[in-house]
Amino acid sequence: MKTFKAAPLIFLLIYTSIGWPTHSVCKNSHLEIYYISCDPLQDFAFTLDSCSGLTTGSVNIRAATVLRHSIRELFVTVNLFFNGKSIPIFSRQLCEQNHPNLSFCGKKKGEHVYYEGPVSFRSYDIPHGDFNVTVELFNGDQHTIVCTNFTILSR
Amino acid sequence: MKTFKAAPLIFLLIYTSIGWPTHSVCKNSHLEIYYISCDPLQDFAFTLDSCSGLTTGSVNIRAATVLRHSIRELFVTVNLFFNGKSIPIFSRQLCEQNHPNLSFCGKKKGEHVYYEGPVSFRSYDIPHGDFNVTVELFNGDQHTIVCTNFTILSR
Amino acid sequence: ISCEVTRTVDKMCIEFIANRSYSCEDLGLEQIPEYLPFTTEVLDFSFNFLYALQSPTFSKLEDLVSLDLTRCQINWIYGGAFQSNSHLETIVLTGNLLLFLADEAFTGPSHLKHLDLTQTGLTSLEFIPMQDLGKLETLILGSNHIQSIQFPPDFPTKNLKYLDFQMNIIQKISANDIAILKKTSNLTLILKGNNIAVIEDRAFSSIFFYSLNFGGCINISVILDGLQGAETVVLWLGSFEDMAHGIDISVLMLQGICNISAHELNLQYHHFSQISAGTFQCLTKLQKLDLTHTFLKMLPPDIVSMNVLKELHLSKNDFMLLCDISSAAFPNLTHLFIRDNSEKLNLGSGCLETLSKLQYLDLSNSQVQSSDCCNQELRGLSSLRHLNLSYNRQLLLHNIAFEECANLVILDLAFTQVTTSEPEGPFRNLHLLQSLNLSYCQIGSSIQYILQGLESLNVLNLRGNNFESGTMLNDNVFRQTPNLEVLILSSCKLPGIQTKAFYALRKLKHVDLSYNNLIAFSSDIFSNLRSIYLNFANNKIRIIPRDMLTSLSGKSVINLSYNPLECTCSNIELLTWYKQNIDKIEDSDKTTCSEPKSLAGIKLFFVNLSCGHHTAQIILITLV
Amino acid sequence: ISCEVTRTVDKMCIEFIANRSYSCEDLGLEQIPEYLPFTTEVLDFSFNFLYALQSPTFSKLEDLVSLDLTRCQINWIYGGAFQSNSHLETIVLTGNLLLFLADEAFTGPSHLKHLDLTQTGLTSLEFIPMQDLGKLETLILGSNHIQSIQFPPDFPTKNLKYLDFQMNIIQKISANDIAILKKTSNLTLILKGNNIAVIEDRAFSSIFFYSLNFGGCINISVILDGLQGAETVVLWLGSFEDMAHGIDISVLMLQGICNISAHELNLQYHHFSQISAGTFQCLTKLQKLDLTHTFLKMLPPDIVSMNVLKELHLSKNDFMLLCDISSAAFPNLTHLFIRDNSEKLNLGSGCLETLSKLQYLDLSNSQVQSSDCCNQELRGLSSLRHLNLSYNRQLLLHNIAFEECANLVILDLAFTQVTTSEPEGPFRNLHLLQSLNLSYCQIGSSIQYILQGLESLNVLNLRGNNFESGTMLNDNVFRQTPNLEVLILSSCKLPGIQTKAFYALRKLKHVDLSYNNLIAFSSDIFSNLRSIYLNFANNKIRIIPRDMLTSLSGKSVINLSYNPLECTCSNIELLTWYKQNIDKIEDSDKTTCSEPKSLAGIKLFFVNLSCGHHTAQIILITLV
Ligand SMILES: [Cu+2]
Repeated sequence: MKTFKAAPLIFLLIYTSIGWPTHSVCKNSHLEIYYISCDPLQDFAFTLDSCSGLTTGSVNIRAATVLRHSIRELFVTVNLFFNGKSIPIFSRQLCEQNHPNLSFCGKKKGEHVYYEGPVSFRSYDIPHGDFNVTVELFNGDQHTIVCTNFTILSR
Repeated sequence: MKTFKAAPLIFLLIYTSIGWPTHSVCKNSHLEIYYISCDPLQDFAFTLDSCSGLTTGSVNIRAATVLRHSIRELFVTVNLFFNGKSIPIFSRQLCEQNHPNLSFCGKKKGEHVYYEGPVSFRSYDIPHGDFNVTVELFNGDQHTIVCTNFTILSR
Repeated sequence: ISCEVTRTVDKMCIEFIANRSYSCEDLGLEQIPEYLPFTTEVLDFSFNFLYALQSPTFSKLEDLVSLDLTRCQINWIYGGAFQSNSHLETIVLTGNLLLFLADEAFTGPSHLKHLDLTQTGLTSLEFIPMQDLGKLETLILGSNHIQSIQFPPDFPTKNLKYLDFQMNIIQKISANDIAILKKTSNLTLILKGNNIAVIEDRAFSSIFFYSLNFGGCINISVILDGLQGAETVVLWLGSFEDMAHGIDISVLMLQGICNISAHELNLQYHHFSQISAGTFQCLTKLQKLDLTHTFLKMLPPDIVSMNVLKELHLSKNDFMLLCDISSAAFPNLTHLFIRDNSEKLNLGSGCLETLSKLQYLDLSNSQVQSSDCCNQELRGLSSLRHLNLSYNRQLLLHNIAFEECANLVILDLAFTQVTTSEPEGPFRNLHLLQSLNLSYCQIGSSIQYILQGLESLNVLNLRGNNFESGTMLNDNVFRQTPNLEVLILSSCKLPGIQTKAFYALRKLKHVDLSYNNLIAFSSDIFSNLRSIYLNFANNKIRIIPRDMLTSLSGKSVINLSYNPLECTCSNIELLTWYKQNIDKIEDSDKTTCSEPKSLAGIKLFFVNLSCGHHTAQIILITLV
Repeated sequence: ISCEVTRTVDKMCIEFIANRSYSCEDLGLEQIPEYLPFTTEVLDFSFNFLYALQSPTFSKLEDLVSLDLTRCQINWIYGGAFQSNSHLETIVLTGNLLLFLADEAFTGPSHLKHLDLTQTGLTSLEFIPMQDLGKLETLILGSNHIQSIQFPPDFPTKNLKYLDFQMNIIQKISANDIAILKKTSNLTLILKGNNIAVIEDRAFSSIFFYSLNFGGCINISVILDGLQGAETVVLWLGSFEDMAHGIDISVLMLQGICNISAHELNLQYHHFSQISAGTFQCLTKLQKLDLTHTFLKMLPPDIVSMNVLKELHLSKNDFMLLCDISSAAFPNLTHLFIRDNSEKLNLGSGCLETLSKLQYLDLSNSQVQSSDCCNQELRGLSSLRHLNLSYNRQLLLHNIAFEECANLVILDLAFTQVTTSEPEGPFRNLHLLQSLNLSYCQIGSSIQYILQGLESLNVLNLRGNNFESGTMLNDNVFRQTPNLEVLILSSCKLPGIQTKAFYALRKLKHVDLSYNNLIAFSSDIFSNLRSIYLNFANNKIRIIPRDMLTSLSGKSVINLSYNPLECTCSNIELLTWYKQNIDKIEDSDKTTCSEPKSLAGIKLFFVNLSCGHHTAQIILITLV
């Protein structure tokens, strides 16, 4: 039975060696955004109708994933990587154990979650420069639900 | 490019060597029915609620397949194999090119076709003995849509 | 003797047209094979495994025009999946459960014309990114779970000709939903198999369709209310044998058609339990009317004249007498179908007399029986070119059977018992007849004179008649039909063929003699062997001498399958010729040895005989 | 020096309990591995590839009790697929697009209790063969395309406790549809996310539910009409943040509840724009009421007394003053939630005075600010045991802060600025307090006296306070809380720890000192090291001498990750101990070398140092 115990270790190796492809999010003269999944288990599906919406505070997105773990509890954190430092910029609990605020709270392992439509947020000016933003969703057991690393090139 | 032309030949070999599993249709003290797909490309999904319905003229079935070819035209033939001879017992055109009698006529390659519900037919006494009945559905290009070989053990 | 088969199961795609067209169907592939040339234009990649389409997936096939991805387990289509395929016109995604289509999923092919999304699990139109679909001509969305046809504002209407929503779950249609279709013209819109319960009144008004299909929608009233003011060439409102027949079509319901412009109307498989002249009141502008299987026993004699009606389908109904269709109301009819009548159809006398323009008449499989066919019955049909009386009961032909139908080109009597009473040909006035089907007509010895006068005959099917006494087919029989090109004599119990039987047939190209009792393959009975097709399958041929084979030149093809061919040195001439002429053989897979027992069932092609002076040595080669 | 990693990528299932429980999740398998023992009872086979289930598929695993087949691309389940698995109680088929279930698909497991068919593409209940499901307790049919809940006559009702139809497309429910549910009792029926537009009046009458969930159904009137005469413990009618809020809840609508027996009612995320005493008229029998996010500014003062109400949720509303909730109407309340109030919540004075039975009060994240917290504000709450004031603005605590709440067991002030004005502990009367959360409270030097009197304190969270001057935590601080078991001091900018600081804490079990500036791992400051958890992650520790480690006996666990540990001979004592005590290490994957540069980032476990008399030799072992 020795072989059984090797599995988690191997798993880790695959994580570090197999990368997901880089996807383009949007591109205009001022802004280029790419993303890459940082979830070892799967790629993430995401698109944005245009870059320009990002500065006006409303964009249309499509996003989809297959849950690898249930989301009775769900948290989101957004971190900015700048000059090698990780700066937390946003963090919120999206689903509470016994208080499902969002209709998809409580979905289980294996379910497909899809959102298509507008997303609005506080509009802000994207500073010039190249930086990375990591968006991570995880559940109450700290399992990664979605992990996405955005590369933003702003001119 | 020589290798390309070998494909059909290989295909044939697979047909004759890979068999589909035998499925049980029903079983009671008088009757046992099994079937096996005779379509080289795929197995066939079929169940019958009970053997006894076969002698009363009405049974509930479930049947499903994925079409490998379109069925603008569709024909069914039923042959009885008895003492090594093939005796045609039923033959009908189910779909006509420009006259779709059945709602599924005209479905295309890749579509899933599913039927669930009652089927009635002229009731008949199943003679004693072991015999085989082959049901074959094919389209206007003579491509096999479904081919099923039933083994009937009647006591 | 052992027979070994080696398998090379490295599956390769099939080449249809070198460097241009390939099929990789069902090869278990997980990516596009490297060996496909960059110039590939047509690729059938159906029934493989792709899971996700990314920008590199098809990046090497820059010349692709048509791509079939049916049932490839594709769940994800990311942005730029087709970005290298700027010439792509057709993408088939049938049977893939799509979990995600990126906004830029279809970016790249700037002339994408045909997109097939059948059974892809769609629940709404918004799932499909429209931004790159502006040139679309065909959009197929059948067998999904779409509840509403609210089109997004950027829905492509410019070139759209074919929009298929069949087998979705659309229950309601509002005028707003489909207002955008006013920008299309000649659109074919298919809503078949949706259980439509509500359409806003006049929702379809002022839209110009080529075809509107509401097949299987039970409530015709609802649909006609919604269609008030619409224009379409074809209006398909029929139902199906496997669907509930729904409510009776009443006179009142069909009055809605007065305000719809349609040339062709299909109402098959609906109930017309009470039919009256009023039923047809709003149908007078129709050119084609299909009333197949509508429980009709008669058409009322007082129907207003339908002067423009050219084609009428009355098959699968319950007429007793042909006169009950009241043919006088359709004076300009060219095509009439009364097939599969549930009752024994009495042809009456002159029932179709007024149909002087009728060209096509189908009365097949309607239990027709006539003891003096068919001059009275078909009186007046002077324009008739195609007559189908097949699968009926019995026709007795006295003297000239189709006197007034001298322009007949095609006559089909298959599976109908044909009896002639005098030794003069019943068809002898049909000088224009090109095709005659007499299969399973039990004609027997009357073959001697039945072909009399058929000097234009091109195709003759005699399958399933009993010519057990082979002498029936003497050299006089086919002298009457010198232009015959296709002759079917299969399943005729022929024991042999007279040497001169086919000698007069200099144009003969296709002869089917399968399923007889022939013991000899005699090619010398045909006068022209340059490019002939000879089917001798399922006979009793054991040995074929060399001279019967060598005369088969050019593009000739023979079928010798299911004959008890000997693979012994007595038959070495066939075996040698066979290997050298495999391109002339049809069904070589079923062309096998019967003797010696050790080789029984082995394909002729794989047998190598060494026939020495005294000994015969048998060698089997193995398949590569 | 080279570092070589060999990969063995033959993926194997993970064993959880020897011979009984295994996970083969996401290993790309196409069949059940042969090496799984016959005795396997629990198998997670999710995210593999099976395509079709046949009778041989699971035939060897005769002891299976629970089988997870989530997303295995299963399309076909043939008869007898589980015929060998007679003990099987749970089958999860989530995310497989089922094209066919044979009548005998579930034959075999005679005690099948839980069947999960979430997202399997179902369009009707008839697709599921019921013949072997008689013992079913849980049936999950969520996220399919079911339009109608017409149950077949053999639908299993005997043991059924949980029936989930969430996220289907059910629009209509008739009394006939669900009549069969009268045979169940205490059923949980989930219809969340169906856009229900029509329910037959009293369709649910005389059915006894445990829970009825119509979450996200917009038209509450329709639902309440259908529920007339029904009995249920829980009635969940709430909506969601990501859904349309739908129509206003009117007084009239809620009158329907008078004829429904329910103990708990959820109406979250609906609109109550006009609220009056009448609104609550039919709610007087409720024990629990959830009005989270219902746009409430106040509850009317003239509400009839809700004497049995024990739990009230008013979070995410728009109250200005705590008195506006009219607490006098709920005299027996034990739990009250007013979290995430959108306005700055003024606690007023004695607003909750009448709630003498209140045990649990949550006022977190409501922008509360108080300059003399909290005796007036919480007057009368003598039963209070759990108080949450976290994520508020600022509380000034003068003298004894919770005078009347002497029974408090849990107090949470995290992320709220806490200021004390005198050198006497504001909590010194809370002798029963077991858990105190002061994380990110900016308490600084007041730590000296703030713990005064907390002799029962068990858990203390001080994370994120600034104790930059390490001397603040002298030996007197924790002498006040001798029963402390869990102490969180992470992110406190601690430069070091006084030798005697924790000496009084003889029961300490869990200490988190991560994210500080500690340079030494000093285990000797703890009086009991038999089974302690010490988290020193993210500090500045380079070298750990042997004597700090050897004292860690028994079940102790330490976390040294993200420290700049040296992998040189100066640290050979740590490196040697580490390898021998890997079971005592948490986060060994992130416990890596910083020095020498050549080994930077390599995990400590894989480093083998040979430290001779004069030379140091470094050997890296390779991973098996
Ligand atoms: Cu679906």
